[in-house]
Amino acid sequence: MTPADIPYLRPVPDTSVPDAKPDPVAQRRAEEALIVDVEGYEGPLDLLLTLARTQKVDLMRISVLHLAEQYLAFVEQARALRIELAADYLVMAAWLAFLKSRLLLPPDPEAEGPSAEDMAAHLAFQLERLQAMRQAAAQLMGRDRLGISRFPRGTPEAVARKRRTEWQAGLIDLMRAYARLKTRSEFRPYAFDRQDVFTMEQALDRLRGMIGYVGDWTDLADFLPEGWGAKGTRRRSATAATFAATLELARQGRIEIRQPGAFAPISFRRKPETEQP
Amino acid sequence: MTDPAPHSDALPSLAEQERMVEAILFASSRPVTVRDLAERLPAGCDPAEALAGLRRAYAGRGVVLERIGDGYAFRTAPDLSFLLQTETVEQRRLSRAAIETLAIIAYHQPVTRAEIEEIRGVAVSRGTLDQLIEMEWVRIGRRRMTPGRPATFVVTETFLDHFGLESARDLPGLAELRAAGLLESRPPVEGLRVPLALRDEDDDIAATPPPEDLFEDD
Amino acid sequence: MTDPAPHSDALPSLAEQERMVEAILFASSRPVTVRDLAERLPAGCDPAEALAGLRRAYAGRGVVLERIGDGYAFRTAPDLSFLLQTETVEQRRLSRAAIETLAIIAYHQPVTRAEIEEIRGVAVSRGTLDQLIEMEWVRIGRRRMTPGRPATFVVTETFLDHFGLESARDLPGLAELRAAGLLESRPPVEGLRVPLALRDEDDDIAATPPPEDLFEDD
Repeated sequence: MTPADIPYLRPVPDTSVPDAKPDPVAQRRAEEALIVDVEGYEGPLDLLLTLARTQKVDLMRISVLHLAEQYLAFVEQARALRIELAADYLVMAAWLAFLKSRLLLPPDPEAEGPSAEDMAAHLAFQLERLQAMRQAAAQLMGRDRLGISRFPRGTPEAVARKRRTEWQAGLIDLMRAYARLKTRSEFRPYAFDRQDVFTMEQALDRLRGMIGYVGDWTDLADFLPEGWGAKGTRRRSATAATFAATLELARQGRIEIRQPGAFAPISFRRKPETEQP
Repeated sequence: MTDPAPHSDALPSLAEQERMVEAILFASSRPVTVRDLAERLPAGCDPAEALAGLRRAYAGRGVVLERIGDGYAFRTAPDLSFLLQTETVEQRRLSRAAIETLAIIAYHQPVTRAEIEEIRGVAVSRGTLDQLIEMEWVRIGRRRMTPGRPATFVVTETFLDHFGLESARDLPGLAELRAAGLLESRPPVEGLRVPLALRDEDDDIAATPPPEDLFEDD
Repeated sequence: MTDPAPHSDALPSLAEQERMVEAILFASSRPVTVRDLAERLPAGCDPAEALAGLRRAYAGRGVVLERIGDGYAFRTAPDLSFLLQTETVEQRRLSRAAIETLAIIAYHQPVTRAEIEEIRGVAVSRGTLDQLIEMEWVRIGRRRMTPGRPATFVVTETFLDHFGLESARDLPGLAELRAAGLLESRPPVEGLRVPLALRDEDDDIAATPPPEDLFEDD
């Protein structure tokens, strides 16, 4: 990728050769271009890479000292033009200023940590790696891409899904079933005997047939089925089932229920026709 | 993208024209007419001839060049359409009603619906019999020569196959059921290692030994 | 063609297996894995051998058999793209950040977000990664067994298919980049790290640098 491939990139003003006669129009243009340029860079490393390329050498042999000076000059110029640089550009400037001073001073054998040469080498490595990734990205995008140079079948044929149920039954199941039928008289699975239970379904069936005739308030107890009104469990079951059934009918809007006080008799009546929706 | 396309130069060879038609037909979402091909190929090409060549090249392959209306398209060879179906098999157990009804039909065939109901003691839903018929384990037999001429039900060859029986007469009788412990009032104790192979309820037919093995203690 | 499919009988001949694989691959617009093929072919078939035969049969044709990751697919020959302008799919415009991030993931995979940022020198916006994941070019790989257990990113088969790569090993220039040491993860020595720009349009990452960065001066 050459700088020309990057659309936003414009020539960075070369500060090393001062203009003999500054042309005010040209200078203003340069200022404007610089604003655009700063906007266009993806961070200081991107800007550094662009600056590095102006050295026109292999990135392996880049002069990091010169690069640091280029960057600092760039930042200086931006400041002079009162272009607000993002904080990370200034952090990078500080770091490069530090690196530059370390590179210029004779190495201090007492100093701990990485040498200035190590730091410079690492920066060069990073620039080279970023450059390599950009080239790789360009190569990748230039490949024979699907939908651009290579095409899949235009009419893919969908795979039809069929569901088949396989019934599991063995001879033993069959024999068990038959044995169960044949021995029903002698063998009955254990179950609760529910002789004294009046179900809500039964109560509902019963009440549905009767509510048409309940024009006025009538005591719930009067609706217990015959033979269930005596004392004991049968009465309790029938009362509970019938009460539950009236609640269901009230919910359906077919009857009204009332109870004057706690433990008072519950009574109900058919809901008057006019109030029905 | 590597070589520049040679379409501006000489007339492509017939083999090259075949390649071109092949690619166009492959990538198109609709059948392509000879006229469309002529428009898209370099000038001077003969799509009809290329199509004829392609058609020969694909004869007998897994994909064939077909004429569809005015156009041409590749289609899966009809005898391979089964490859484009995936079948998911779902294993399900028969309902108790179904297995009981099946057992009654197997033991009493030919049997009418009324008779099944009498033995089971409950009505047989239409769905249960329909299911057994759909599974091809049961079919409708002759009508009974009694008043109302009710239909009878019998088991099928598929049924015998599935249950590994030569005929319905091979079904174990009551005495054998009793010997197998199936007529006891209590169900057989789980996990008891009797050599009857009766302890596993989930045995499917593949694992079920032939009936005679079941009753080797007779 | 009119005969019923012989799939339930003897093992199909190799030529027949080739037809079958051809039909299955033609029918699918996505790569089909050898495993899928084996499942769909009659038992005992050898998709690998059939694929090799097919590959030879289609070499140099207008449609070629491509290997894509674990799968295979028919694709039009790249040199014929000029004929297929009408089929061209409008490509989603990718930002430079997205393209670079994609390349970094492809060449450095599995790679963490922090490593991508280290290479680009700028924070990766969430939107960029989301876009690549949504396009199914990138997916989240295993977590790295380092402090914070960061997620890694890897490229997908759809990526390989899109860029016409058999595997991630076939990325252009991979060997040279590796030889130049440019794919090594070279963690900066303490105090040597070039400052990373955390400024970003979406700016969601700026507030949460990885923990190890926070305490590197300890």
